[in-house]
Amino acid sequence: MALSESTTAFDVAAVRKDFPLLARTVHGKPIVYLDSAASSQRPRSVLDAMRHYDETTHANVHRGVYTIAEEATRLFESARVAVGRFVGAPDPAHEIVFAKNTTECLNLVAHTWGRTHLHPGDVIVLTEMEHHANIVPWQMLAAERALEIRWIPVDDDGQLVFDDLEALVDGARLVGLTAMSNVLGTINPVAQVAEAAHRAGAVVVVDAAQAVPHLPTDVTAFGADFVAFGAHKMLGPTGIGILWGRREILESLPPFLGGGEMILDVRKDGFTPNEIPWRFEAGTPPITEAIGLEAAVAYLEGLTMPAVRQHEIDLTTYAMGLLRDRFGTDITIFGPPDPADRGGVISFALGDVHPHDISQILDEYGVCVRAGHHCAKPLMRRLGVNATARASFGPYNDEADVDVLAEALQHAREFFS
Amino acid sequence: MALSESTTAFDVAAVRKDFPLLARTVHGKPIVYLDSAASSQRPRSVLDAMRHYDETTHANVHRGVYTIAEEATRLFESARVAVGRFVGAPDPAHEIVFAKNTTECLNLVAHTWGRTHLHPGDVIVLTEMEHHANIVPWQMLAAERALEIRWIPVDDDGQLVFDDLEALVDGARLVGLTAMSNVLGTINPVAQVAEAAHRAGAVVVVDAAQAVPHLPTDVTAFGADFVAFGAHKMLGPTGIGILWGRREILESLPPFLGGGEMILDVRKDGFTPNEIPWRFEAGTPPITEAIGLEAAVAYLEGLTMPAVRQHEIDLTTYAMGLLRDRFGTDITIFGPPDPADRGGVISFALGDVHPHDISQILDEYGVCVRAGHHCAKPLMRRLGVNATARASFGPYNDEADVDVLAEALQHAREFFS
Amino acid sequence: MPGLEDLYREIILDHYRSPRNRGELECPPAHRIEGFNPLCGDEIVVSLLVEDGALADIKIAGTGCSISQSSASLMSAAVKGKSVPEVRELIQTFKGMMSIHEATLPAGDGGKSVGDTLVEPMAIDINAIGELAALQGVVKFPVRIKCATLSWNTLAQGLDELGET
Amino acid sequence: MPGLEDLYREIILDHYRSPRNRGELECPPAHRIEGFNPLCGDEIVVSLLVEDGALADIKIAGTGCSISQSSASLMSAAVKGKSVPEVRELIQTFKGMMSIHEATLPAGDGGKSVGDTLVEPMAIDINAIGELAALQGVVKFPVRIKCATLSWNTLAQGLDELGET
Ligand SMILES: Cc1ncc(COP(=O)(O)O)c(C=O)c1O
Ligand SMILES: Cc1ncc(COP(=O)(O)O)c(C=O)c1O
Repeated sequence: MALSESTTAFDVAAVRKDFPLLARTVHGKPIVYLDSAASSQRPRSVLDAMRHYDETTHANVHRGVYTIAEEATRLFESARVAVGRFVGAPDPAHEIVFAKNTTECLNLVAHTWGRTHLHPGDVIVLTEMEHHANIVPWQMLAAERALEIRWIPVDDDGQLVFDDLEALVDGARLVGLTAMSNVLGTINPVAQVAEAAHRAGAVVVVDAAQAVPHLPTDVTAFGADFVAFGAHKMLGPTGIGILWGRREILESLPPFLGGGEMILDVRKDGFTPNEIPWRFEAGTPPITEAIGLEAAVAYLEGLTMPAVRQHEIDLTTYAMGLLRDRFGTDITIFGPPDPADRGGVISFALGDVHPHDISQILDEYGVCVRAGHHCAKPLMRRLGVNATARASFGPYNDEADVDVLAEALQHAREFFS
Repeated sequence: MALSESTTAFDVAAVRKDFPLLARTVHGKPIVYLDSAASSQRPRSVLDAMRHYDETTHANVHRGVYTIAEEATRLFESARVAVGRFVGAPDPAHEIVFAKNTTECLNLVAHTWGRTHLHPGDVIVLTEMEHHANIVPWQMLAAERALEIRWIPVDDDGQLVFDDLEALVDGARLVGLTAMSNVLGTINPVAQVAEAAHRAGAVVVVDAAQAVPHLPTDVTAFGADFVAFGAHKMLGPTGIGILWGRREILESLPPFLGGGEMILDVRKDGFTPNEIPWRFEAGTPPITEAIGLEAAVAYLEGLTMPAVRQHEIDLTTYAMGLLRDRFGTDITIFGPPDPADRGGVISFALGDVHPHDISQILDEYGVCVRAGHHCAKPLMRRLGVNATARASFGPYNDEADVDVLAEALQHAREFFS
Repeated sequence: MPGLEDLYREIILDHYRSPRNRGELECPPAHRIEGFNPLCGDEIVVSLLVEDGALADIKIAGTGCSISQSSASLMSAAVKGKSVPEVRELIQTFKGMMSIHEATLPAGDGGKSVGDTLVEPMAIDINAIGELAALQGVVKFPVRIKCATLSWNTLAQGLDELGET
Repeated sequence: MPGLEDLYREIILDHYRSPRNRGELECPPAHRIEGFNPLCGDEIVVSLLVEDGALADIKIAGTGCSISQSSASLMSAAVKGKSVPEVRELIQTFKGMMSIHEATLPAGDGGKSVGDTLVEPMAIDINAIGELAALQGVVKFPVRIKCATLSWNTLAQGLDELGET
């Protein structure tokens, strides 16, 4: 099937050239990378920014008077402001905390806000489609503090069921939800949930690990209190996660981990914590990674997020159509039927071929898809499966990638029939 | 003063060529980087390894069936084994945990071992020369659990005082000490302390952030239970720290942070933790950083650690001699008088010129030294100062660097007299 | 580079399509044990009935990929009726075949040796394992080793829990 | 690139070598407040005596670098005897001069704007601040801004604690 130029709001061919990994071959075939929901590839500009920093500027930040230490500090803090602005943080210099990944950001909220505010019998509300990163920290705290966890259910179209939302959040102290499901692609109405949660007096923690790379994201529009995401899914490096928190709340919280950087003073008999955001950043932060993150933000801003979003809607529409045409009732695509309701993630079942086996066969064609529970086991149980195969898109994917996927799936079905 | 070739056990000139940053100029002068104790520079081989990975192999680890995910996983786990072997871990595949920095490694011990084993009234023993990273996590736990912290004192030569060691560790549950002071350079007799601690029934946590980059290090010879260090001080990237833990102890511990990767199963009513070491690694780990770390280990192994150590003894001897010759009683060099008792770190006071001002003037000469409390405020109070100036060496420093330092210090003294 | 035919031998596909000893046994008298593969979400349920020091009966339930299912099926056929020490030995042999890295592979691969000379499977007596030899090729696909060993580890754990050595 | 002479003006070195209003006041009646610079470990102690809505006396103790010490000395000379509102205004003015990034600089620098056009200091009435103008050059050395503002922030906190607005 030919590429239809009109479906892309930007020049995919040009974008593809920016990503060195796409030149790779696997089993003699050009790579078809369809696992961006797990981790994205990085454009040359990100790799160059990190390399340039490492070759010309590296020094530890925040403590040095000398020139390169000051430059490193400036670049590091500049990344904080850049990524904060990118997601609409009102006060990025104070409200953006760097951690090692999205998961640590959510744990940070559980440790600092959670341990301060949650007491035996208190209620936390999560959704059935959360990633483990937004479940396990709360389960650990629930076990420690005898908390109750309630679940917002998911319907057969992969949408949250809001019929009893008022009752579910009633009396809750915290509501955690994903802005976009990493399995179903479902884009959740965060603002609506946040409003109900706030009316009930709960704080709202948003897992935006999938939303930020794929949708225009505005923490203010979310109306949330904490928003967590990570660089490695948004064309940036591994090793750095980002937490936005409402300034007044961050100001009120105790530190997370202890060590250098997060203190103003240490005496033998105790310590004085630093101001925000440094209070939450113990030890040497991911410096090179912050520089890479700023370059990733710049790259996405260059593409513009609405264009990225439109590209993914187009590609998802194309892919859902093609797969349904080709495999009919033999394929089950999980999640919302309308591509406009979902990000560029397609989880599916193909006949009774196990996702693991699908992925193994697809690899022969250079096609990279993920097979498994996608760190969302409660959702898997809700869907009645152990695992799904998942193809997910980045701005560098095009219709030709989808065509190869469909071809390879055909082969997988034949192999196991 | 000319370079004396005979003092170096390896070819410093060749080593210098491997470090791109050393080609940089500051204020028109070649950079003289003397802040490796804060963060080291990285050789080209480390930057190349990371770049190569990013351009050819990147995928999320541990869950993917497809080729590049498998390659990424293999490289990531290979780094674990490589760094474990480098420090003599008996079972590196299980005993090495990756975290974001040394600080997080120490917090991990406090959260998992500490919260499991420490109860009100229990005693922790630390040394007066600890970095905040090995103080504040324990103070936080002490505040939460009503623990007592005792301190092994430091004498005027910057050595730990062991006269009352038996009494100090008597009844203690945990002893934490640094293998090498980041301020004084003091190399502590870890094995001796560990033996006394074990006799008293305490576990031993070693902060090896400074030791691993500068001394041949063997966790078995330490006789410790946990040893923490970080990549960015050992010619590796930011964003990754390493914890070695004795296998039996790690096996017995609960998880640290919650999320993906650290679980075997998640149900709505709870989760089952993963095996070690993954149990302690929630979320996407620092993958590119692990690849850089393995390359840094390979580079250090190429130099050989005994040669690195000899080079630093030689350079420290040269520097202490030159500074004393030049500044006489006007300079105070903190720490052990014999360079063989210390790593390549020289903290000093020059007349009454404030370290901050020293560093500012030195910057005009391209000389990078740190000024401040070096995250060791209890030690600063013991020394009776707020701050020191600190020059610290990496394998790429030579006597010419020390000569420029002395020249620049001369100017600083004149400026403020 | 290993080809798909190394992994998906005909005998494997056969056990996958027609698994032996499917189901669960009544507990008690049988013992029931669950195993998880965190990589792919597979869950396996092994029911064991040990009588007079022998594995009188075994059944396999749960779902999984072709490798984990066929390995469980092959295992059930191989161990049923054997004495516990014989079963233990077979588990050892099988895990040896899958070894080198299995210990470090809850969800990945543990050493730099995959792909170089160290990767050669342990020397095992191929005659002693019969049809199980079909699973040998799995070791060339390190990520799938956990699939193949899941049922075996679960069986071993079940014997441990029963105190059968 | 800014030169050292921008930072170390003669008047700064003079206040550093001969600090004004050194010492501590007796508490009570005076109020004593400590400030830390986490960057360099400096500690400053400001003693204030507020009487009839004015800063009747002020003394400075603690140790620090030339910038923090001279700034504290210059401050003490500038605020001593002034009414609390006047002192508040001077604090504002001074922090304005050091501003742009000060708020984001507990131990570093907060924005990408340092070094480009946004770095221009706020427009301030240079006549209103007298000798304090000597500290203007500090803003070109972002890491040192915290040194210069340490005593001022400490003073402001002291007034806050006293409930003096
Ligand atoms: C002795 C010592 N321990 C711990 C640390 C903390 O290391 P990091 O900041 O990488 O966590 C350092 C370095 O700052 C150190 O020198
Ligand atoms: C929705 C969602 N939340 C959280 C995470 C966890 O991100 P990380 O592994 O980078 O911590 C992921 C990705 O795995 C995700 O998709």
